[in-house]
Amino acid sequence: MPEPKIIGFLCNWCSYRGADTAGMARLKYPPNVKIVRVPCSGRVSPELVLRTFREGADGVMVLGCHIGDCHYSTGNHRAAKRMPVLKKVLEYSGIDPERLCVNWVSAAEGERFAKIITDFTETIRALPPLTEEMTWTKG
Amino acid sequence: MTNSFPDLEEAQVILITGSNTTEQHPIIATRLIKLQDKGAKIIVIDPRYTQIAQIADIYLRQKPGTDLAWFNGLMHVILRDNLANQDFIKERTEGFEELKAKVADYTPERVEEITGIPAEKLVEVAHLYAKAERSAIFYCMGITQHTTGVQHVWQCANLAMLTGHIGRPGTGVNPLRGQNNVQGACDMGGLPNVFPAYQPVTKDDAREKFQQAWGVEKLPAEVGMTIMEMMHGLENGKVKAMWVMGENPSLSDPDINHVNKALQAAEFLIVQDVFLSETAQLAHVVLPAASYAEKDGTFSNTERRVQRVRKAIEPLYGSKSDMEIICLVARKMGARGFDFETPQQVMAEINQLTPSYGGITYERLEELGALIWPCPNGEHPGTPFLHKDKFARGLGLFHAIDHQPPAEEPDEEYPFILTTGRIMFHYHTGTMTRRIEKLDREVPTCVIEINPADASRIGLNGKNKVRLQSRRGELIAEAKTTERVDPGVVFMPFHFVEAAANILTNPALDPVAKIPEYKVCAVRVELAE
Amino acid sequence: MDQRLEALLQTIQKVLPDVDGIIGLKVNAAGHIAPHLFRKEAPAELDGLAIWPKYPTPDTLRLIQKAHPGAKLGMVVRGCEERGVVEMFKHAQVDLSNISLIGLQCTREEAEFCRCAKPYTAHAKLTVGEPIEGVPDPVTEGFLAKTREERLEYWKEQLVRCIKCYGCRNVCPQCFCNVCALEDEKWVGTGWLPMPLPPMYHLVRSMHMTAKCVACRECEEVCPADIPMAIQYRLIAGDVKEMFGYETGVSMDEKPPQLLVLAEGEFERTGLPH
Amino acid sequence: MEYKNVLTTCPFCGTGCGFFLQVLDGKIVGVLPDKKHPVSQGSLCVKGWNAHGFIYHEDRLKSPLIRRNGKLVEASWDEAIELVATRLGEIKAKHGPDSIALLASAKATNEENYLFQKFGRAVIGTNNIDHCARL
Repeated sequence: MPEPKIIGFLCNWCSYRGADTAGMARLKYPPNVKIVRVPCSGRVSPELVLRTFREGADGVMVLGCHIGDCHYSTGNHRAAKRMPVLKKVLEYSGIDPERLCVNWVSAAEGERFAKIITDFTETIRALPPLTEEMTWTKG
Repeated sequence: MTNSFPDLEEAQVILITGSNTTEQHPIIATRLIKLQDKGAKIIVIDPRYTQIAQIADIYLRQKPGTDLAWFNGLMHVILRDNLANQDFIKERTEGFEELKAKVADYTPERVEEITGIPAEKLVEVAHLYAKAERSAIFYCMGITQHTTGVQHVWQCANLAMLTGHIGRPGTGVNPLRGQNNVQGACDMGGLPNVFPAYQPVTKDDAREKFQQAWGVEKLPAEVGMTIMEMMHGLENGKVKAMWVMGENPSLSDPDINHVNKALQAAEFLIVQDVFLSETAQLAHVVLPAASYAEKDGTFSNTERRVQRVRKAIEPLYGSKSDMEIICLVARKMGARGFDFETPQQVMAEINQLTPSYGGITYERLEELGALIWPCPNGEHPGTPFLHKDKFARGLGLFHAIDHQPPAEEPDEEYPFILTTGRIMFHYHTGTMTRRIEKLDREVPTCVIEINPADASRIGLNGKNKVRLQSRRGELIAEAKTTERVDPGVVFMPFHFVEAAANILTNPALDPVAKIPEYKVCAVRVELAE
Repeated sequence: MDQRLEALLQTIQKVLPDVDGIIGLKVNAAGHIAPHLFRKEAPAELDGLAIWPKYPTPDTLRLIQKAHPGAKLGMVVRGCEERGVVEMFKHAQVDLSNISLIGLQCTREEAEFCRCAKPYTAHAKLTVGEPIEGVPDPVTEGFLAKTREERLEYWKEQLVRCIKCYGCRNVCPQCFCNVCALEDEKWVGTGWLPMPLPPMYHLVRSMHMTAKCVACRECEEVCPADIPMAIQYRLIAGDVKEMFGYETGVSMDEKPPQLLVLAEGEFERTGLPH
Repeated sequence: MEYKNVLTTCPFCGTGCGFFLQVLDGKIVGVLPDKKHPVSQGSLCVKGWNAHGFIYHEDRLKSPLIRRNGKLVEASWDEAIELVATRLGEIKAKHGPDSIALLASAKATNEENYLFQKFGRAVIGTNNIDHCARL
């Protein structure tokens, strides 16, 4: 089985720094996640998540500041409002909603970051590659 | 079409060949596809793995230009396995023994060699088609645009007659006509050999009838020129003037370098169109025509269903309907019989002179919505399917036909087969659809389809421009790699002037129908950069 | 004449003198039906008044109001059409201050055709026909019984037939954006059939129908391939109700769920980790 | 204020789908499928849905054009019709009817095609009439 491809959209102010913290503490976590730094988790549109799947990602992560800690005060509310609906859209389309991980990591939470990454990588590893599922049955 | 949509809902097996139905006749395609939900089986035989091929229950891919052989192969199997409808053959047909002798040589194995269709698949299709109670054939220009085009149509008829799949609901031989009113233009005598309703110009009584009705002393008795002959006529000086009503031969005809030379040689070229088409740009006089939304009239669809076109708005920008323009010119030339004010009045004259349209009046269309010809009189309900108890000629005639190669085959110099066609988002030469933003954005320019194996062989990796050359000319276009076409085959649409497929195509014609061989010509494909 | 049609005609005749026109459906001699603006200048046109099949008339209102913002209009609405104009009103697409809604209650047969949960109007002051209860939606229920894998398979079988006519988008009264994400190549590829998987067109459209779809099912009706996309819209509408307490078309005053800010208690209902 | 729907037949392929042109105050504003249509049954393809999209295009021909000194220039209808009639008459007289050819149209109506072939046969006196049925 090929290694799963995971794209993580990390907000600049909390999650991305949380990743740094994890790195500085030399915490071990799987290397599958390719990180894309975004200004805010609210910046990540459902279309962008879907496009990421289309481009071949097996899993997509959207990590932001904890609710209440957003650098822009309510930027992450936007993620908290849209992403759960997107998970439902995936579910009703027959795409495992577990392929989309939405979570919150502060700059100090290196361990939490490592755990989220590790758990999500395991979750995705247990699923078949998405590109395999995304082929027409007919023909 | 021998049949019409409502009765075709009863088909159990649908054999589609030479038709990219979902892209060319999308609404027919979806109607057929939905029949799968009722248990119908769809078979597609096509050199391209199109959407409908993907949806089909069985898909067979033949090499372009080998259709006569697989038809013979199907009939070979049907006879070999005693699946023919002997009663139908006895009662309704003639020429069976010749056919039987001919197809005896076409074993599935031999057909596989010629066409590339696996022998066992051919057998499966033969059984499926023949054993069903109601099987219908659909075809389009994928089998007619060949030098053997007419013979392909005969083969469809052979197959249908051999199994008795004709003259009943849910069966028949159903050509899908490409343009919105190509059926009507033929019905109305827009052909060099016939008056309306296919009454031959060579027949004295037909001519006398029209002479009398039109109040002219003598109508010409010789068959006129086809498009291709007109083009040759322009070049050699036999034809001096040409009047083009809403067509664009500059892009739609084969070998257009040659066509454009011919059009430029015209002493007087009149073009009437909605836009300044490629052909109009060569004209001496351009007449602005009203669009379909600005006039009344009727179109006849592929089922022979005559339906109303209704004027939604007055002609825009000072344009005039084609009807008004023709009448103005005719009257200016001193002709009588062109004093029409409405298309309804023209239809009344058509009713008198066109037996199949005899009962298709505006009053009835208003009330019934549509009528399917033949509809000879005001009480006739129309004819949803043809050949019920007998064929037009009496007995159906089998044609025994051998496989023949296309006029131009790939060789060392031109190693690829080019096959041309249409795409979903554009219509004919794109005069209208390329000006519709929502269609243009889908496919703004010509994209050639090439198999990945060929693409890497010519070094297309990452690049996308190719140069196509044939014996007639060359062009550069974007390419897309896809398994949709076999290695050795490239496909391109003909809608686009900037990469006009018909620069390349072979003007070789079917000897009977004079249809050019758009579906097969030999080309060279190279990297353009 | 059908009793309901007769009653509708009488109501329209009552309203017509006080308005500039009434949006309803009109039938021609051969039985073809389309939306129409009935006006007092042409009373004979009411001979062609029709009620079925329904059409996306909320969009007709939008078109007419765009050209005639001040016009005083009447409009025949079924339950779904009423919900439609209410939603459009909230998105500033129509102005309801000058509109007299004439509610037309659906019959059981019509409701079953639409698998409709609310085949009745709630706002129209004038109504015609007896309101009936909603009917079950066996298609959606059947879908819900499927496993994840079966759902994927189901949509593949359905969506391979999609011919990208944009009919579901075009016919939808709630699709009024000036710039449509479905026509943005960043999200939905162009020019190829069948559209490649994942089905971006349909995924994006499902997402965009959130808190907008009023379950009129026009999208399914115009679909040449009979793809039952309303299954998804309907299920998502249920989730939105649960998570954000919002139901389309119910109340004129209730704002659509704020996209930007979580309201009190919402975060807990999204099911997201804390 | 006038809003109506005019039922017509799609001009973009031989299927013959039915749709309504939505006309608001004398201007076409959209297409609606005809749910009772025997062929299209309330559906359309992408071309049908956009069949109104070219009608008001700025490229529409706005006047007859006549070639003068090698260039197409605007002319009146009277001039254009006069020129067509005169030149066709001259060419017929000088070179005979079969020196004139007519291309009818698979996009035009039955009535127009009927009149066009009638014109060719009865007025010009030639059977040189064809159209792109095969293309």
